[in-house]
Amino acid sequence: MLRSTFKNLFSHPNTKRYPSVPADLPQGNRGRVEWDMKKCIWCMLCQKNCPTGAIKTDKAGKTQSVVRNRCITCGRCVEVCPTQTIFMRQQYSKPAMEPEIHIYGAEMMQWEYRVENLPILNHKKKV
Amino acid sequence: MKSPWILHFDTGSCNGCDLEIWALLTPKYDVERFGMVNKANPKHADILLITGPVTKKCEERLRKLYEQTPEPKLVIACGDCASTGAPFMDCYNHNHGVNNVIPVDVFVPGCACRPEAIIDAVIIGINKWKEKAEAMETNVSHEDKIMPDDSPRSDQ
Amino acid sequence: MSRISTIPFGPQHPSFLEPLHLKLNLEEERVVSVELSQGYNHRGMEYAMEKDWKRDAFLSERVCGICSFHHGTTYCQTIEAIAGLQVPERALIIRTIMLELQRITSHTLTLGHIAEAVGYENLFMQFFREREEFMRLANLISGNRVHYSMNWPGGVRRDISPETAKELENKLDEMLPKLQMLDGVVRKDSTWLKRTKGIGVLTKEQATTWAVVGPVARASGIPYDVRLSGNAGYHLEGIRFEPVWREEGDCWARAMVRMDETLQSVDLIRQCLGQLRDGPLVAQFKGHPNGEGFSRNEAPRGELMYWIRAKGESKLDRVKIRTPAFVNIPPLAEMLPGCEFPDVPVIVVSVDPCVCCTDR
Amino acid sequence: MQRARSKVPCIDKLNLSAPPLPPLGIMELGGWLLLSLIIVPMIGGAACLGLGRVLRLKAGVIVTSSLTILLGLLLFGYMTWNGLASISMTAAEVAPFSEVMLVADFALMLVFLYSGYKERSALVVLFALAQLIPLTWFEFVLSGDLQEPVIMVDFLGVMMALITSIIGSIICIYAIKYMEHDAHQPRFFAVMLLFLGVMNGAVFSNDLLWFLVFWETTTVCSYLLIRHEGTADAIRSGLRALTYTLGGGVALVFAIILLYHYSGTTLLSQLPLGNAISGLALVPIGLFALAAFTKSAQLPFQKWLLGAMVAPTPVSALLHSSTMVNLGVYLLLRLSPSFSPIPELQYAVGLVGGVSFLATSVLAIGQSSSKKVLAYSTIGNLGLIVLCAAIGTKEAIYAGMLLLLFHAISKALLFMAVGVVKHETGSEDIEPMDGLRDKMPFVTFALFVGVITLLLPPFGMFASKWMISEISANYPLFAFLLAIGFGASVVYYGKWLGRTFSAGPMRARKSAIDQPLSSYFKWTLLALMAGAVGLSFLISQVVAYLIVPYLGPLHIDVLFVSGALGMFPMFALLVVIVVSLTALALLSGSGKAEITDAYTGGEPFVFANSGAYFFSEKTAGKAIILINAIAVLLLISLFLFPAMQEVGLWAI
Amino acid sequence: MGDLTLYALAVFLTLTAPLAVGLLMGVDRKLTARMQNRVGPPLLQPFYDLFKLLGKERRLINPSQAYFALGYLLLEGTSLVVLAAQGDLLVVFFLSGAGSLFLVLGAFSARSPFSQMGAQRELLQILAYEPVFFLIIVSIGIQEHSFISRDMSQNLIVTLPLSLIALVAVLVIKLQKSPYDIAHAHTELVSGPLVEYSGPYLATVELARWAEIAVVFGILTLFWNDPEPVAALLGKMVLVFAALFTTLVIDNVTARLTRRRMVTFTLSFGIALVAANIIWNLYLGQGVGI
Ligand code: SF4
Ligand code: SF4
Ligand code: SF4
Ligand code: SF4
Ligand code: SF4
Ligand code: SF4
Ligand code: SF4
Ligand code: SF4
Repeated sequence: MLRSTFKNLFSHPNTKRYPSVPADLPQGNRGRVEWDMKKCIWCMLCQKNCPTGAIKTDKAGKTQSVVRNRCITCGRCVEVCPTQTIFMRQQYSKPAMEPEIHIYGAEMMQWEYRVENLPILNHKKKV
Repeated sequence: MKSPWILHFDTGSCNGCDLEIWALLTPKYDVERFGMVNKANPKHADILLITGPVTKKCEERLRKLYEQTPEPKLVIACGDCASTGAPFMDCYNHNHGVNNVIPVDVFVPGCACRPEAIIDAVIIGINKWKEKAEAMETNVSHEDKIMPDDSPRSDQ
Repeated sequence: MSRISTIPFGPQHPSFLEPLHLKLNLEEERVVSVELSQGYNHRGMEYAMEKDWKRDAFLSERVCGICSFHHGTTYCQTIEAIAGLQVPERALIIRTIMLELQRITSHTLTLGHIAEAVGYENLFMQFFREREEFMRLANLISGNRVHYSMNWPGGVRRDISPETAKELENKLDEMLPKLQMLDGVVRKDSTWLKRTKGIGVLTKEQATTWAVVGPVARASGIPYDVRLSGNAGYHLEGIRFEPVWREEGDCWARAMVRMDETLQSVDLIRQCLGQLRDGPLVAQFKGHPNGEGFSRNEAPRGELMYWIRAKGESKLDRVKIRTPAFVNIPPLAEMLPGCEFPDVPVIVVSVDPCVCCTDR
Repeated sequence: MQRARSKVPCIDKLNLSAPPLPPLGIMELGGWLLLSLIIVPMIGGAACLGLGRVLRLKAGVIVTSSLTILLGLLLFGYMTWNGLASISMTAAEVAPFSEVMLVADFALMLVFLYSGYKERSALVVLFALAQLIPLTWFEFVLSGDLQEPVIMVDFLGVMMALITSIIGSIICIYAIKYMEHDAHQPRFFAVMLLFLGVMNGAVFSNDLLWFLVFWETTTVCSYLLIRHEGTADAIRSGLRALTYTLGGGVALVFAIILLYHYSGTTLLSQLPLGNAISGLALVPIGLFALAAFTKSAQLPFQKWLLGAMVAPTPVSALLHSSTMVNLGVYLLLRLSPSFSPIPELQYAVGLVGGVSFLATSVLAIGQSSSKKVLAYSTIGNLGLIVLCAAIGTKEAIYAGMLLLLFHAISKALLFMAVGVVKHETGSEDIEPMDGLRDKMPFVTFALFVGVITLLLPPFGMFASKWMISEISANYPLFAFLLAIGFGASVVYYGKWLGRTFSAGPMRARKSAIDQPLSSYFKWTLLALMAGAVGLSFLISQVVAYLIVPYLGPLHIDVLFVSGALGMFPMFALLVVIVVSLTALALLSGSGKAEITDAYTGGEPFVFANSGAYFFSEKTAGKAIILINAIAVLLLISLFLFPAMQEVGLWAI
Repeated sequence: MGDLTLYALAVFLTLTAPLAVGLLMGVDRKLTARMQNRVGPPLLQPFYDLFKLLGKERRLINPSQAYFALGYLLLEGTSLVVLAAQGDLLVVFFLSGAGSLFLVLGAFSARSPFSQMGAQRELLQILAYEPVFFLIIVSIGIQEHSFISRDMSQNLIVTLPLSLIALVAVLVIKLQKSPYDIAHAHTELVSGPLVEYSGPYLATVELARWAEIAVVFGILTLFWNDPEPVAALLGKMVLVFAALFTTLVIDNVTARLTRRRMVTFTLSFGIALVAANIIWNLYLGQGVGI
C-alpha cells in the first residue's frame, strides 16, 4: 500500500475534471431518447411498450411527449418503433428544478419543452 | 457556496443511484474538488441527496432527516424513482417521488442517474442556494415548513 | 444496575448504503444483542411484476442496482424455462460476460465498502477507482452504467461488436495487474488483517444451519456455487472454473473470497471472449408464457432464485424472488452479539446485506 | 501563660528568618483560641447528645458550627495580624489537661478492647493490646519536661484548623438537613462535632503523646460514624476501618517509643532531620510514615476508605475533606525533613504516593458509584500530597499545602452535591445521574464547579498540580506516574460530569424541574462553591497569608505564567475566560438557536446510554492485588534500607 | 527584541496560528486526495467550510452545547496565547487538556447516541495521548532545565529524537488520522463528538480544533532552534511539514484500529520512547545530569 500511495502522490490524478472536461460518454451510450418527427406513423407502439409510461403519444395533437424523469433509457421504444422515428442520443438528459417533459411535435423543428403538472405526481391518491 | 456537504439517504431505491453517488466521492469523479464531502449527518449537511421513491416506511424518517438539517438546505432527488417513482410505477408501497414528502429543489433524471448529472444538479442547486441564503438573511421563510402529507404540488 | 446502551444504526448511516436499522444493545462497546429491522425498502415489486411480463425484463433489474443483470438474467431464464425457449449460444456467452463484469463491479464495491468500514479510506478509493474502469466497460457494452437493460426473454438485445470485444480484452489486460496489487493488500496488509481476521466468524456448522449462500457460504468452508449447476453460459464448452472457497469464515475470508472471485471473473470473461462466435442474439417468441417456472443464478452475493407462475396472458399470476441477502442477513443475529462495536459495520458489510432486494 | 517560639523543622531547613516577638499578653489570647478551637466543638457535641428535641439539636449544631468557624477565622486573623509564625503552650501551662489526656488515652484503649471483643475481632483486640502494653510501659519510662511546648501551632496547623473548622462546620450544618429523618440524630451530631474538636486537637498537638490521643480519638469517631447506620454492611466497614487505622495506631505508638529511644524526644517540632540520623534511627520515621499511610488510606491500605462509603454522605464528606485522611498527610508534611533527604526513603514514600495516585486514578475509571469515584480521587490526591512530602523541597511542600487546601474545599463540595442527589433520588450511582441537569440544575452546577476546580486551570488545585509537574522534571520517575494519573483523572471525572449534563431537547424540559432545594443544601453548597472559586481568585493572598508565613518566600512563583512578555497572573486567565465566555454567549445569543432532536439515523429511537468503564471488576481486582503487592514491597523497603544500613549492607 | 515587538509577535502568532493550521488542513486534504489518486479540494477549502458553517442556521439540542463549544475554543485559544507568549509549556499543556475536556462535555451534553459514544471515545483518546504528551513536555523540561518556551535553546531534535517520534504519535490522534481516529470514526460514529453540532457552533468547534492542533504544532516547532532566525523559521517549517506528511502517509496506509489497541499501543510505545530518551540523556549518554 505504501508503494502505491507514493505512486499515486507523484502520478497524475485519475480524476476526470467534469465539468471542465466533457463527460466521459462511451460510444453507444444510452443518453436520452429523441424523436425524428417526420417519420412517425402514429402507431402508438412506443407508448404501449414503454415500461415506465414515460411516453405520451397524442395522435390528435400530433405530438409525442416524454417525461425525462420517467424514462429509464431502456431503449425499448427505439426497438419497437417500426419507422426508426425514435433514436437514442449519447448525451444524457440534464437535471432541472422541476421534472421536465419534452414535447416533440410534427410541426416543430426541434423539441421544445414545457414543464407540466405531471399526472403521476397525484398518483398517490389513486392508490 | 464552495463547500456543499452532503447527506445521502436511500428511501427505497435499487442502489443504482446510491452507487453513482458513492462513485462521485471516488477518484474518477472526486467531488471533493468542489468541497463536497459525504457527511452522512443531517446536522452537518447542506445538500440532501435522496434516492428512491420514498417507501411508506421511509417517509417519516425522511421527514425527520429533513427537519434536522439546518437551513439553508437543498434537496436533490437523484434518479427517476426519486423524481417520479417511475421505474416502480405499479408498486403499491411508496410515495412516487421525494417531492410528495419534502420539497425538492433539483430533479436528476436517469435510471441510474449518471455521476455527471449529479454534478450538474449540484451546480444548479448552488444557484438556488444563494437565493435561499439570502432569503434566510432577510428572514423570509422559504419553504421551511414541510408540506402537508397529501397536498399536491400546486406551484408547478 | 444494567450497563446497557442502545445505539441505533441506520436507516441512514454512513457505513450503510441502504436503509437497514440495527438496534444494538451494547455493554460498554461489546454487542450484547441486536435487533434487526427491515422493510424500509419494501416497494411491492413482486406485485408490480405481475402486471406485465414483458416489462419485467426491465423491472426485474430494478430489484437491485448492484447485480441488476443477474436479476434480469434470472428472470429471463425463468420465462425461458416456462416457454421452453432455447437461448442461442452467442446470447448465453454475452450474458455470461455481462454477469461476470457485474460480479467484478459488485465485488470491488463490497471490498471497497469493507475497506471504508474499517476506516481504510485509501483502500476504499483504490477499489472504487478500479471499479470505475469496469463500470465504463459495462457502459461501453450496454450503453448504461448500472441497469444494462440488455436482456430479453430468449436472448439479449445488444450485441458485443468485435471492436468492443477488442477493447474489453485490452482493458482486462490492463486491469489485471492493478487488481493483483489490491489482492496483495487484501491478503497481507497488517492493519487491515487486524481489523478483519478472526472478526465475525461464521463457522461451517452455523453456515449450514442458516443455509447461507454465495461468498458468505464459500468463506465458511462450503464450496457452493450455483454457477456450476446454473443455466447461464457456464456449462458451455471452453469455459472452466473452480469455485473459490476458504475455511476461516471470518470477515477477512469473506473479503478474500470476493477478491479471488474478482480475479477469477476476469479470467472467465477472457474465456468467454474466446468463445464468442457469430450467431443469433435472441430466440423469437410469440404469445405469452403459460405455466410454472423456476430458475437460479449465482449472483455476486449468492444464489438468486426466481419462481414464476404464468397463465398465458400478459399478466403473470405470481412472481417470487428469493434473493441471496434474504438468507445471508439472518445469521447476523448470531454473528454480531459478542463482537466489539467498531466491528459491527465491518461484519455487516462483509456479509453485504442488500436490503433493496430483500425488501423488494 | 508564657510565650514561646518553637522550632519548626521545615522552617529550620529552609532557613526562614524569625519574625519579631509579639508583645506579651497577646499570646494568652492565642492560647485560649487554640484551646477553645479544640474544646468548643467537643462541648457542642456533648450538648447535642444531651439535647433530645430535634429543634434544639438543630440550634445546637448551628451555634457550635458557627462558633467553630468564627474561632478558626479568629485564630487565623490573630496570628496574621500580629505577624506570629507560631503559638505554643508548654506542658506547665496546660498541666490540668495532661492528666485528662492520660486518662483519655487509657480509656481509648479500653474502648478499643471492648469493641474488638464485642465485634469478635481478634485483630482489633490484638492491636489494642499492642498499644496498651507498650504505652503503659512507656508512661513509666518517659520523663516529661514541663517547659516543652506541648501545644504548638504554626501556619500549617492554622491551615489545617481552618480546613477542619470551616469546611467541617459547613458539613455539619449541611448534615442537619441530610440526617433529618435519622433515628439517632443526637449521637450522630455529637460525634461529628467531637470529630472537629479532636481534629483540631491533633494538629495543635506538639507532644506526640497528645497527638496519639487525638489520633486515636479520630479513629473512634470515624468508627462510630461509619457504622452509624447499623446495617451489616456498615458494621463490617466500620470494623474494617477500625482495624486498619488501629494498626496504624500501633505503628504510631512504636514510632513514638523508638523515636524517644533513638532521638530522645517526643516532640513533633524536634523530629530529627533526615541527614542527621542513619541506620535504625530511621525506623521510627518509617513507622510514622506507615501510620500516616493507614490514616490517609494510601496503598495498600485503601480498602477501609472505600468501605467507609456506606456511611451517610456528610460523614464521607467529613472524612475525605476536612478530617481523618488529612491527618495522615499532615503528619507526612511535618515529617518531610526527616526522610526526604534520604533518597531511599524519599523514593519509597514518594512511590507509595505516586503509585496510589496512578492506581486510584485508573481504578476510578471502572467505578460506577459516584462516591467510590470520589473516594478513589481522594486517595489519589492524598497520594500527590504524599509525593510532595517525599520530595520535600520548599516548592514541593508549597504544592502539597495548596493541594491539601483546595482539595478539601472541592472534595467537600462534591461529596455534598452527591449527597443531595442521594437525598433526593435515593441513588448515588453515576448512571442514574443521566440528565441530572434537568432535574437538579443547581446541584449539577455544584458538581461542575467541584470538578473543574479540582481538575482544570486556572483554579487552585491546578496551581499545585502545575507545581508538582514542574518539580517532577527533577524526578523523572515520578513524572511517569503523574502522567497517566492526570490523564486518567480527566477521564473519570469527564465521563461522570458528562453523564450529568446529558440532556435531551430543551423543549421537553418543562416538567422535569424538581421541588426547590432545601436551603440547608443550597447555602452550604453555595458557600463551598464560592470558596472554591473565590480562593482560586485570591490564590496569591492565600499564598501570602497562609503558606509564605510557614515556608518563607519562594523562588519560583507558579501563580504567574511567565513568558517572554514577563509574568501574567494565572487568575487573570480565569477572569479573561469567564468574561469572554459570558460576553461571547451574550453576543452570539444561544437563546436564538432553534432546538432540535438528536440524530438517530432518521429512526424514531429511544436512546439509552450507559457509561464506559473500560475494564471489568475482575481485571480491576487482579490489578489491585498486583498494586497492593508493589505497595507492600515499598513499605518493606522503608524498613529494609535502615536495617541494611545498620548492618552495613547498604550505604545511604 | 523590545517589549512591544514581543507583544505584537504574540498577538500575531495567536491570531494567525489557527489560520495557518486551517491552511495546513487544506494541504492535508489536498495531499490525502493526491495519495488517493484524486484531485482533492482547493487549498482554502477548510476556510470555505468555516464560512459556510457560519452562515447556517443555529440549531442546538440544548444551550449548554454552545457554552461548552465556546469554552473549548477559549481554553484552546488561551493555551495558544500562552504558547505564543513563549510561556510555560506545562500551562500550555494543561489548558489545552482542559479544552479537550470541554469538547467532551459538549458532546456529552447532547443526549444523542453517537455524540455520547464519541465523547467516551474522545476521553479514551485523552487517556491515550495526554500522558505521552505530558511526558514529552517533561522531557523537554528535563533537557532544557526549564519549561518556559522562551528558554529553549538547543536543537531538541538532536537530543530528544525519540520524544519527537512520540509526538508524531500524539499528532496522529489529534489530527484524527487512522489508525487512531477512534472518536471521530466516520463509519461507526458518523462524526463522534461533533454529531450534534451544526452551523456556527460546528464552526466554533472546528476553530477550536485548529487552535488545539496549533498548540501541538507549536510544541513541535520547539524541537528546532537555531540562533539564526531565518534558519530557525525554515527548520521549524520543515519540521511541521515533515510531521504532517508522516501522519498523512500513516493515515493512508493503515486501517482504523480499535480503541484498546490505541490506548495500549500509544501509551506503551509513547512512554517507552520518551523514557528511553530520558534515560539515555540522563544516565547512559554523555548527556546532561541533574
Ligand atoms: S427508453 Fe424505455 S423508458 Fe425511455 S421512453 Fe423509451 S421505452 Fe420508455
Ligand atoms: S412507435 Fe414510432 S412510429 Fe409508432 S408512434 Fe411511436 S414514434 Fe411513432
Ligand atoms: S432511478 Fe433507477 S437506478 Fe436509480 S434508484 Fe431508482 S430504480 Fe434505481
Ligand atoms: S405482510 Fe408481513 S411484511 Fe407485510 S405488512 Fe404484513 S406482516 Fe408486515
Ligand atoms: S396478494 Fe394480498 S397481500 Fe399481497 S399485495 Fe395482493 S392483496 Fe396485498
Ligand atoms: S421459501 Fe423456499 S427455502 Fe424457504 S422454506 Fe419455502 S421452500 Fe424452503
Ligand atoms: S419464513 Fe416466512 S413466515 Fe417464516 S418468518 Fe420468514 S417470512 Fe415469516
Ligand atoms: S443481494 Fe440483492 S440487493 Fe444485493 S446485489 Fe444482490 S440482488 Fe442486489
